Amino acid sequence: MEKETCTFSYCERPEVIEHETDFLILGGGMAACGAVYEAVRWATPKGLRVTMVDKAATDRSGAVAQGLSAINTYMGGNKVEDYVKYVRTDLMGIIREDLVFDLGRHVDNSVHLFEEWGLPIWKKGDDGFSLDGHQAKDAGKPFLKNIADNAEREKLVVRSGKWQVMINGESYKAIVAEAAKKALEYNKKATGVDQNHFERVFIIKPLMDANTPNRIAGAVGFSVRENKVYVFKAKAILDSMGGAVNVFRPRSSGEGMGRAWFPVWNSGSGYYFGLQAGAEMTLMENRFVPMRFKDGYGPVGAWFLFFKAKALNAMGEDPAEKYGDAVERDYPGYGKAMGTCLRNHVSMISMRLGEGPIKMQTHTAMDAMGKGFKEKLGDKVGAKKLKHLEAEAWEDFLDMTIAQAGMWAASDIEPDKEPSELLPSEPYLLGSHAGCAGFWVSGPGDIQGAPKEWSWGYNRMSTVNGLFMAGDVVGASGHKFSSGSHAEGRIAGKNAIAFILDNTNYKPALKNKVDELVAEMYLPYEIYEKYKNYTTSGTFSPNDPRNISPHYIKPDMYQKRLMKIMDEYVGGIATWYVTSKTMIEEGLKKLKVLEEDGARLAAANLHELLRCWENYHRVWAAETHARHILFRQESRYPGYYYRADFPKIDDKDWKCFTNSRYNAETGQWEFKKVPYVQLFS
Amino acid sequence: MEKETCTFSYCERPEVIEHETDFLILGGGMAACGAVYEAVRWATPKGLRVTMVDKAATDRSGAVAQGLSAINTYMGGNKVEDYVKYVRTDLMGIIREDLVFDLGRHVDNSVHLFEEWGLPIWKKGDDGFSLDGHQAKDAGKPFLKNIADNAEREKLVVRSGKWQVMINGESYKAIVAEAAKKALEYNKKATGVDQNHFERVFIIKPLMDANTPNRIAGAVGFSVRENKVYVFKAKAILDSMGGAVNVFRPRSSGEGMGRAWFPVWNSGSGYYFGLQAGAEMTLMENRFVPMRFKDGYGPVGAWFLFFKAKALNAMGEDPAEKYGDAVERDYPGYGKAMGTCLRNHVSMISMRLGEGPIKMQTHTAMDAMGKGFKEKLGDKVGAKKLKHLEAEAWEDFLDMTIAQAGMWAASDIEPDKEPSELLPSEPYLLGSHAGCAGFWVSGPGDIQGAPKEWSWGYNRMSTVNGLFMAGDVVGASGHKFSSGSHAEGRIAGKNAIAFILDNTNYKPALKNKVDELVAEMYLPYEIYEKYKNYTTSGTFSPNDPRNISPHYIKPDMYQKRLMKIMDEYVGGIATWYVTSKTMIEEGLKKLKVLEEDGARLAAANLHELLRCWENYHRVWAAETHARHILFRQESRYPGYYYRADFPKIDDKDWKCFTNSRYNAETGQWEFKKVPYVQLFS
Amino acid sequence: MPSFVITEKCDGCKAQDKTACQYICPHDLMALDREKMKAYNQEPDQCWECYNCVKICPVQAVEIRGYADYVPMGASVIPLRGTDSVMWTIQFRNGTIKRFKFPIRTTPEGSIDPYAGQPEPDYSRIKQPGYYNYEARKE
Amino acid sequence: MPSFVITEKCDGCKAQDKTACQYICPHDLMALDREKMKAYNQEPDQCWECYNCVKICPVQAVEIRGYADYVPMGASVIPLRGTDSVMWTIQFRNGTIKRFKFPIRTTPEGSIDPYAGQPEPDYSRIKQPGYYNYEARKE
Ligand SMILES: Cc1cc2c(cc1C)N(S(=O)(=O)O)[C@@H]1C(=O)NC(=O)N=C1N2C[C@H](O)[C@H](O)[C@H](O)COP(=O)(O)OP(=O)(O)OC[C@H]1O[C@@H](n2cnc3c(N)ncnc32)[C@H](O)[C@@H]1O
Ligand SMILES: Cc1cc2c(cc1C)N(S(=O)(=O)O)[C@@H]1C(=O)NC(=O)N=C1N2C[C@H](O)[C@H](O)[C@H](O)COP(=O)(O)OP(=O)(O)OC[C@H]1O[C@@H](n2cnc3c(N)ncnc32)[C@H](O)[C@@H]1O
Ligand SMILES: Nc1ncnc2c1ncn2[C@@H]1O[C@H](COP(=O)(O)O)[C@@H](O)[C@H]1O
Ligand SMILES: Nc1ncnc2c1ncn2[C@@H]1O[C@H](COP(=O)(O)O)[C@@H](O)[C@H]1O
Ligand SMILES: Nc1ncnc2c1ncn2[C@@H]1O[C@H](COP(=O)(O)O)[C@@H](O)[C@H]1O
Ligand code: SF4
Ligand code: SF4
Ligand code: SF4
Ligand code: SF4
Ligand code: NA
Repeated sequence: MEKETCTFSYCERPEVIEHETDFLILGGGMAACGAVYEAVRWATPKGLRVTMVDKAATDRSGAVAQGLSAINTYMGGNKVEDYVKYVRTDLMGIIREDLVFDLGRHVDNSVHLFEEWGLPIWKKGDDGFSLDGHQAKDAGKPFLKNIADNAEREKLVVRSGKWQVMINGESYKAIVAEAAKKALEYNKKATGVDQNHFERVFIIKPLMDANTPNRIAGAVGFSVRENKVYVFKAKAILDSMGGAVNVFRPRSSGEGMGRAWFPVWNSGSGYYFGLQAGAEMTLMENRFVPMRFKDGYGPVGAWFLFFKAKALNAMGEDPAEKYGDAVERDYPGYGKAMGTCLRNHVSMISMRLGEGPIKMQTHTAMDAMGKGFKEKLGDKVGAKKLKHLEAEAWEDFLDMTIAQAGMWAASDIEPDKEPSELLPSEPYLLGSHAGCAGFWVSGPGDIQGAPKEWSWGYNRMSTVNGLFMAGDVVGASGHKFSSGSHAEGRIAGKNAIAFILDNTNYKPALKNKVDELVAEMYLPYEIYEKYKNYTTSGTFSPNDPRNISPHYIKPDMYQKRLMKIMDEYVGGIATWYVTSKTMIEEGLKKLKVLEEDGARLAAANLHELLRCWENYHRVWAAETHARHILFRQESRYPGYYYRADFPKIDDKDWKCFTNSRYNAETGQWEFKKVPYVQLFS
Repeated sequence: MEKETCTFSYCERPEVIEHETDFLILGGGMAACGAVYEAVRWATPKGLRVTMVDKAATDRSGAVAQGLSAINTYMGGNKVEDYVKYVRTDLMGIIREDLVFDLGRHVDNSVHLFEEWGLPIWKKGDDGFSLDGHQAKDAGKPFLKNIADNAEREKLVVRSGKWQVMINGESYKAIVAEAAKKALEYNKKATGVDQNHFERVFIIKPLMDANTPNRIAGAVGFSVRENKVYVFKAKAILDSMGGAVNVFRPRSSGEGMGRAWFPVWNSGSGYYFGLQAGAEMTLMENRFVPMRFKDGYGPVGAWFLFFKAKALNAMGEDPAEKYGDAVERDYPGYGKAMGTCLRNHVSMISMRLGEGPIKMQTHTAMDAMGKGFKEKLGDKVGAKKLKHLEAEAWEDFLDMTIAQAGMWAASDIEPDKEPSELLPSEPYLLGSHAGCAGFWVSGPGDIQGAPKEWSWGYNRMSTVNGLFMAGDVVGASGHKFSSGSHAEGRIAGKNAIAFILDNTNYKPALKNKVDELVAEMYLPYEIYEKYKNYTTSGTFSPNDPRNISPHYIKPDMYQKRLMKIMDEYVGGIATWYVTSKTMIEEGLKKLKVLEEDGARLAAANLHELLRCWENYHRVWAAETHARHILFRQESRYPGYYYRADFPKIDDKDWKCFTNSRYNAETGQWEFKKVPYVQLFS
Repeated sequence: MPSFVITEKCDGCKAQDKTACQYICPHDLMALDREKMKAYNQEPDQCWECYNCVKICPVQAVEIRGYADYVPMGASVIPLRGTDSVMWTIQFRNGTIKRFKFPIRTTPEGSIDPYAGQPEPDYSRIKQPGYYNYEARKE
Repeated sequence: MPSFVITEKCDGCKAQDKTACQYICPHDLMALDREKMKAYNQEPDQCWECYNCVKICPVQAVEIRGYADYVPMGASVIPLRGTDSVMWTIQFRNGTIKRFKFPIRTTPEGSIDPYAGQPEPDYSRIKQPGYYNYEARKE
């Protein structure tokens, strides 16, 4: 098709706003809020400006927008070293242990701050039963930060699993955001800038320095509310724009496509940004395929760990017990303590054999707990505790996946009376939960045994100078979760300030021409305005999906095209996560054509312009993932994906990091193996 | 939810039109047109009125609306007995051989009529190469009907496979419809009725006789163009409303959901109608899962049979060769001559092992044919024939699956230069192609060895008196295709007239109250009008899928809900066609709830009212299918579906018909095994 | 690829009782916006791409655009259906153009006389195999 | 279950600069029809059902209806979010009603003073582990 360009002959030219700052934080999620909090404290006394840019309203942006029911990473009385081992096992042996250890030794402080700010954390009552955040306060339970000893803290928190603590997390994000916003306010006042918190500005790409190679200098984005484009210049930048969802086809094909476990608005901007800047990535073949309550995508953690429920197949068997030996046989050395992917694997063995559906036995678990209560406390008090337990079961979802509670109500399922179906979800790309796809970043440098090459001066800096990473976009370091992402944002924020202080003379100069960036950004708008009347639209509104034109493609269909390619060729649910060299190669051809067609995306309004760019970001995250799976010639993560042509785990050749870099100048991808080194044994 | 009723308090009450006829033909597809043609000729001299009701414009209604490239059932010089054996093998050993033989001995006459009416049929030229319909005429090739001898006919037609003849079939349906419409016109004039051809009237349900049990008396439907309801009364009725599509989720989840191999507008009305009348069904567990060109759903027959192309996996291997032995091992006795389902099966083995994609080697096939041409005819003439061959390759799709030609063009695939990907489709329910789900009908009665119980007087009459069946809705008799469906319509039509002549005193009296029927039919309209302003609709049109209300469900979402249930629980593409007792039982529970929610379907206009009822029909066809799979405790059709809990073919217990009947009075399903009898060995 | 209507070309079938595209669509998808007197596809994701609306439109106002969720952009397949043949123009994404012409019928439209030259029915054989004009094959 | 807006209840946030639902939706789905001054969900099939628009609406005009393509009809889950707790009313398809109240925060909204009572940063340790207010754990 003919190449279209945006000359603003059809659409309105936006106002261009240039904003210079010192430290630019992209995203407003857990990591970004952590970064703001820590960086502002170091920056302000030095007169450095800190700016945060979020595509949404920071109060409710990112993965924690809906709240959470647990903080999944809290060391408490555990050893950080054990945390490293736990993460390693779960992620099939390959992690950056320096990063994970570093995370573990910092994370608790973020949790303590959350509590101080107002997050209700469950506590153990004097009778050993759990108190919610209000009850704990009323009962005079102290803040965790006010207890000196980790062992004492451990006694006070309500653990579900070894690493998780229970919370009343409906307002988790609002609380963390409030602290960040207050910090920004403090920095703003001190430095005298007009604005340092931009909401509803969607970052589309990195801007590189005109003079220094491999040096980030800024970022560009547009407002989703007004006809305005923002060009940000900065001395250091944190990319904390989260993971990628809706890259693979979800199980629904109607209204319910908006439901996914991870939030559909996390569109891979974080990956796209670093990638286009030329930052090195690692383990991008990894993905997260969570086992979830079917259709509502309710998380399972609380049910497995806190309620001690079992997931049984239709024959009443536990697939983990029934097929555990098969795992050890097929993947020697990995069957003993099964990580998340292998727990999926055994469930899928069972389902394929017609033993489905697999159901979480919520009712028997609650029944057993209730019996325990009554035995311990007598019938009356026991019954009261049981009532509380029922509320806790509902709260688990009402605090973070309300749709699952809705699914129960609509299906007339009371969890204390009936089991609920589970199913593994479509794959997501992320690095903070039980996944580790992301950028290759500098480690802290002080962990014994860590190779020198793992640390190049500034903790959490990517291989691009001045570009830092935190949260979902950091590779080889999973199981950070909400608290760890915040904690990592703080580490990165602090180090970014150190970097700026070491480079005070640096003045960002942009390589790109602003006019060209603006035209590129607004192209979908121009295309729509140019062609919107070419075809009839009947009684439909302009942004109706039924407005069909041969001249353009709307973002929703573009997204579906991407998801279908990934699903079918790169091991989505269509193939039960199976792919192979030949399938990926076929898929890559289609991704290339899809990318070309990106030049024909059309936007009827600013919302659609947002959706166009989101999807363009998804395509690149997707391609990186596909290329990494192609590169790694083994099936490292059975249950997450299978390379049917290399069905085994091959520790001899592939117990290593797989690092890649996209060279934007040449359009080439560079791949290499990087040795894995075990630091804790 | 509260039960809603239609009291015409919100929506307009339609005009009710009563129409009495003698023989009522429901549908306007191949079978219906055949029935009209034959029945009118018998009815008219006796003063009997024949009426046809079609939901669409008969010129382009049903499965042949787009045209076809081949007539797949033509005996010519072959033996009818061999046809029976071929069909038996393809359908895994269980067919009604009396019906299939009966079909075979009649079908050629329909083909001869088509040609006479103007359908261009390819002929062999004097040089042995094919001539298209025009060239054949210009070359003075005779009509098939004018050749006395089957063997001579065989020499003239261009065969792809043994049973198929090539045509230029763009106008196939228009031609067949013209003949039927002319016949109706003739009957109308002779009997003096006002109208006997109703287009755009959607039949919703059967009307039973008030006095005689198990006797059909009429049908009711509504106009899709005006506010009118039609109540038809008749002495005999033919149900020829086709198969069921979009019962299972297709592979696309966007715009492309409209693409399926079989037409999306065949919504299972044929099954619903007979089912609600109480007619016995057979082999409803069967389905058709065609291997098709990926995404465009282009048929493969011409490529395999005419162009002699191979479908090879990514390693260049033919799955049929590679895994043929596995079939014989897993399904002893069925691996030698693999039927359509087993050809799917071997392809899927290969795909699951990561050997995909499987591609039709169109280029090497055409290359080989071109070489042959040049060897035989020299370079110049050979090249000309090759050009013709290229046109034939395109015509194959342009005559029946234009979307596939579009897919080639959009993918820059020239079939003579590049192979194309294949994939098995989502399942369809039909009885005329390589599938045999449908009603249990009376056989001709004169075929030696056929059990007496297989014939109860009137050929192709169902177990309900006066209710005849033809085409896709007849069970246990597949591989009729377009010509056979027409031929079967004629058999049924003739026998229906015989039935009417035997029951001249019968006067249809309706059991149902017309008012109630009308209210039931218009309920979705009432619901929409009642609640349409309860929620906001922004700038959207009233029939925009984004208009969301807690009070109703729109037909498109209802359809998606059905397709998702079937896909996930009853062996659609989500599970690679695998299901089991426990999965089906779970699915049936969900179907029940879905059916309840049918009472909340809402229609913003007559098009949506049509779509509501289509989907209600689909739900019942789906449920029947699920119940049959549950009943048959074996995997009779590997490659169409698998009962994971009974993975084998069990000839000992299950080489039988599985018959069911829905008792509308009690709401109960009755199931039984009926012995299979082999008539031709 | 769902059908779409080119605004400039469609004349709403000149306000006739029913429009051609609406008349023919087997899935009842084509609707007329009576205000603008322009047709449109009211449910594109149920379009089978059967091309009947395209073929029937007297002013070639209807075309098909490949299903956006899997068909690459830029190609087109356009028929011109005459009385005895159809001419196809296929444009590839890369610009390649192919043209084909195929027969569609060998008799004039409307010329079928269905029972001409056929025998009368023999009612004594109404319950036997065979049609009014044809004896079933015996082998 | 995508959000929907009850016509009678929505007052378009009284024509203020921005509406509450539009402000909060993390996916930018809520839009305002300026003619009718009523909000609507402009892309329901991208709605995560995070309930933020529901919780924030000052007049309880927004509710959620289960995703039509797999959620049975007739149930509802309705929050009422106060300053320190949230109250949920859950109605089952079969009519059963459950109510729950959970804490949401232990401090007043807007009361956070992020650096109060915390130490000054020690720039000599800026490249060491630990935060400005916390020494990294050593074991
Ligand atoms: C969705 C979800 C997540 C979790 C859970 C359940 C559910 C249902 N579970 S459970 O399953 O185990 O139950 C957890 C749990 O209970 N406990 C826990 O600690 N963590 C859980 N998570 C994981 C954590 O949430 C996760 O680890 C962290 O949030 C990751 O933090 P971070 O890496 O900062 O990502 P983010 O999503 O929070 O923020 C992304 C930000 O970027 C913005 N953004 C994105 N693109 C942008 C662009 N182009 N321009 C400008 N801004 C742009 C976003 O707006 C956002 O602000
Ligand atoms: C779609 C399709 C079909 C085929 C093929 C390719 C493709 C792409 N191939 S290849 O793959 O092998 O290439 C074939 C081929 O080349 N050669 C061949 O002979 N047959 C092929 N078929 C099969 C035949 O078409 C099929 O066997 C017959 O058409 C079946 O005839 P019949 O049983 O009459 O069904 P119908 O679809 O034609 O007609 C149904 C009619 O019912 C109407 N209807 C439905 N519901 C109604 C309601 N509620 N109220 C009123 N009317 C209501 C319809 O409007 C229609 O008139
Ligand atoms: N079966 C399990 N065994 C151990 N840990 C689990 C299990 N299921 C979930 N978890 C952990 O519980 C937390 C929440 O998990 P989820 O709810 O699945 O996101 C994460 O830390 C998970 O790793
Ligand atoms: N590989 C094959 N071998 C034999 N017959 C086939 C094959 N593929 C298709 N056919 C037959 O060709 C006709 C058209 O098939 P299809 O194009 O698949 O609908 C039908 O009669 C099929 O049974
Ligand atoms: N939802 C509906 N269900 C039934 N009839 C309708 C519906 N909407 C409109 N009609 C009637 O159908 C005819 C054509 O209306 P319309 O489709 O709106 O042009 C008119 O007689 C309307 O009253
Ligand atoms: S047939 Fe053509 S001119 Fe007539 S209404 Fe349809 S698109 Fe318009
Ligand atoms: S292509 Fe066919 S299905 Fe689509 S709108 Fe046109 S006539 Fe209808
Ligand atoms: S927040 Fe409530 S009142 Fe305000 S615009 Fe949205 S729906 Fe209307
Ligand atoms: S529920 Fe959440 S995603 Fe949906 S419209 Fe409301 S705020 Fe947006
Ligand atoms: Na909670």
